[in-house]
Amino acid sequence: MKRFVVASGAMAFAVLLIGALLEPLPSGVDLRVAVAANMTASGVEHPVTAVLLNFRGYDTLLEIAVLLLALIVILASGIDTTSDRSRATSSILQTLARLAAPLMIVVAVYLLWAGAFRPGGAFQAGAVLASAAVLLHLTGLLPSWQAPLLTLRWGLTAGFLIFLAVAAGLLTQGSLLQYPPAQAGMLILLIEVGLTLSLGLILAGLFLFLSRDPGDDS
Amino acid sequence: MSFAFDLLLAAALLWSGWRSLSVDRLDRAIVLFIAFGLLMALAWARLSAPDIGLAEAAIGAGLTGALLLDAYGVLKRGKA
Amino acid sequence: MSSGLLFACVGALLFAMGIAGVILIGNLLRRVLAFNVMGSGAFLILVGLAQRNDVPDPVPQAMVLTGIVVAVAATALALALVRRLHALTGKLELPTDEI
Amino acid sequence: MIWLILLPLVWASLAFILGAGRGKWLAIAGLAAQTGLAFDLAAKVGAGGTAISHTIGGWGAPLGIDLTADGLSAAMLLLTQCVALPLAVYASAYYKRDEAAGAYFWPLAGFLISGLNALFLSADLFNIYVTLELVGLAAVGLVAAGGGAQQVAAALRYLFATLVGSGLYLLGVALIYGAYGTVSIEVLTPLVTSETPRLMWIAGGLMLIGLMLKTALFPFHFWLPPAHGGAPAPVSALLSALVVKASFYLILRLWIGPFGPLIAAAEWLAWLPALLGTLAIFWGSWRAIRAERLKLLIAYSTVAQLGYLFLIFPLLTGHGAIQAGVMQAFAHGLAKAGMFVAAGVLIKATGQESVAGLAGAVERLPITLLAFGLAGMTLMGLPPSSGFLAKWQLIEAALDRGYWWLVVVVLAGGLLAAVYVFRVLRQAFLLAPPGQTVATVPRILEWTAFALAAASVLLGLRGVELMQLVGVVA
Repeated sequence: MKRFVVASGAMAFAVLLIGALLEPLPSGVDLRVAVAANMTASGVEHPVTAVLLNFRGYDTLLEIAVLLLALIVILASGIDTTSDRSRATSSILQTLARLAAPLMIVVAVYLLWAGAFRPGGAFQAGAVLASAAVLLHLTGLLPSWQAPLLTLRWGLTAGFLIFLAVAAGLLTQGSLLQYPPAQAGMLILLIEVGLTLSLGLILAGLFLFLSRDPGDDS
Repeated sequence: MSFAFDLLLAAALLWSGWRSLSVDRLDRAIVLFIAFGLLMALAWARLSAPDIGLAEAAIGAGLTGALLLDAYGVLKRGKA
Repeated sequence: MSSGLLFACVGALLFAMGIAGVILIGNLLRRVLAFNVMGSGAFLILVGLAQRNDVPDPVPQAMVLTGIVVAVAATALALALVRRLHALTGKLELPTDEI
Repeated sequence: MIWLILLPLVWASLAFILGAGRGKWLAIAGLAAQTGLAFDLAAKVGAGGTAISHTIGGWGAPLGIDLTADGLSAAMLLLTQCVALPLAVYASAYYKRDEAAGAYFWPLAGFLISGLNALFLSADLFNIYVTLELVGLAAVGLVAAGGGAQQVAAALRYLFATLVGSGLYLLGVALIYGAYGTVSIEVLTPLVTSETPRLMWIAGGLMLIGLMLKTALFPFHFWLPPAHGGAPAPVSALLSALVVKASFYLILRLWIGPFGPLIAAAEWLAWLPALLGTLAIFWGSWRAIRAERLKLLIAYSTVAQLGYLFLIFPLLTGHGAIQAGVMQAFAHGLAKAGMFVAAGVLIKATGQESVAGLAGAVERLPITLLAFGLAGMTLMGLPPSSGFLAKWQLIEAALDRGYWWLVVVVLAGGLLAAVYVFRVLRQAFLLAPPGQTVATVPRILEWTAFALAAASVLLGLRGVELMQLVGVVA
């Protein structure tokens, strides 16, 4: 009964929504014009990066806070910490992983650098770094993380703190995150470097802290 | 021509999304979900949003998929 | 029909599917999948509807990038709690009784 | 005002770097500074008589994101800091050293408070989505932290409720951006007319339902009692006093803002939240009267008290309704925080979670019982408490429009609250069973409970200033 009600409700909603989507819409604000007009002052050449780190950089700042927060919740929810399980992996895979990991780091650096004028940027670069760590973990080369040590905690938060410091430092310009156009490119690159490292660590941490085994595993 | 491809992609997205929620075995559901994530990346490319495509492939399909598979592995062993 | 609108409609269907899944599915791991399908639907509508004339718009694209990162954070958190619940009770479902 | 957002972010991350269980002095110092900032902001808004804005990045809406503090925002910010500071003092004595549940309390609480402050200040619908997630995930983390199976199950139920809620909200934002090309509240509001496309109606419905789910309005309250009743006392207090108010604030903000023309076109809509609020008052009170566990009783009382907030919606076209809502938010926020921390002291001292286990508490913990009684006074709405003022304002606004049955609901709700409050007090005045041991608790725990409860009563005397502040609009 509940199944039927919910399923038909969802169906009806989808039909209603699609009907409304296909209606003609009024012409509202067109932000494409505003973005294009302010690109030169943004410090980067790629529009999505400009929105992400300049025009709507504040969203991104809070988003990193969400990510860091998720990691802290995972630590706080307290998975039993016991010894890491050893994974049976062949040496060929290990060799491949050893080769792939540096390559992935190179890709990450490229993505980071490319973000200024074409698709790419800190998020994608951080994700690649994280996948390198996950790959090393899956092939048994990198143990899962137990309690985070001081250096690791610094690494996890460094990107966020750099972002926060730059944002707050720019208050001297008049408001939060108000980049002076001349230095915007450099400051955004600084933020992105920090973010890439910390995002890589956080995203890897989401996996490596979680993959600690529960105690009943022997 | 490209619209035909879009239609095909739309159908594949809907199918994989539906199956990942309805299929009986959990491991298949997760694999289907990863496939769904990769199709999403393709859809983003078709919507001229390569940034999202990259992120979706790496984070949406890759990391989420790895997290799900890892969780599935542990939970299955817990049951046995 | 433009591909923007087409994918927005796909997004509407995915969202409906996902939300029905979150409500109906008892298995928590599958519920996490359903939540992700629902999120993908919303993202497709955000970009697809804004680009209904097939002209790229960087603003919703950046919003979706933010959204994807938030979604993966929520997913990881949900999985951590599911695993914790499983380690404590051996179950993958929420208890149905109200306290 | 920007520091109200940045400061908690800073102390939250520093507390995380310092390590498990540390950072309480940072947090208390930060919160003390924030409280000063909130009072300062409220004074400026009140004196200037107009809203204060901050254009982030210097771009200005719609390209950039704006922060706006009008009277409503300033009042909510004031409530947040005034509740959070005593709770931080309480939490610093509540968690024992090396207790797993408290290991990450400070970073999580910091992110929660920065999320709340950011939400109250933001004038951008998508940015509000991010802050909603920040608040929601931090709240879930606080419920789950270091807990047993029941707590984790409650946290998961809460997590899915809050994720579906923000998912619905996000879809609403997506439709609004599609329809109007902007997510800035300020730019959007004049664009919306009663002849708006159907998408806008759907967006409004989705956002309203999503936020009601997050506010735990009846019948979406299912997740609240286990989460608020099962979490550690300082967490329950933060959640009941502040987190559910954030989504209520947002409903109000959208209702009188961008969705105003839609509601004016269909006035019957305003009765929907009022009806659900009425049901919440009766259902929540009934369950509180019947609850066996003390904290569950208080959690169901929250369900009931949230109902009053939604009674104001049919009255918004008249005078004083927003003031009544904010007054109720303050009254319930301070009183419920006081009540939860008092319950935390009682449970810590007697080692019993049930209401029946309270017998004899009055001899050992008179200050805590007094705090519980004062908080109960506010919930019942006895003069001169702020709860009385809120209900008075509500009744006046209802009589103004001739809505008699709202008056009946408010009065009946007060009587029901009296039943469950006296149920607890009566039990506490009974003689202790022989052989019962009562542990000693740090004095500071008792006194913070007392301070919060006393503030909820004394605010009644300064209510006029608060109501004047809320009257300040852009």
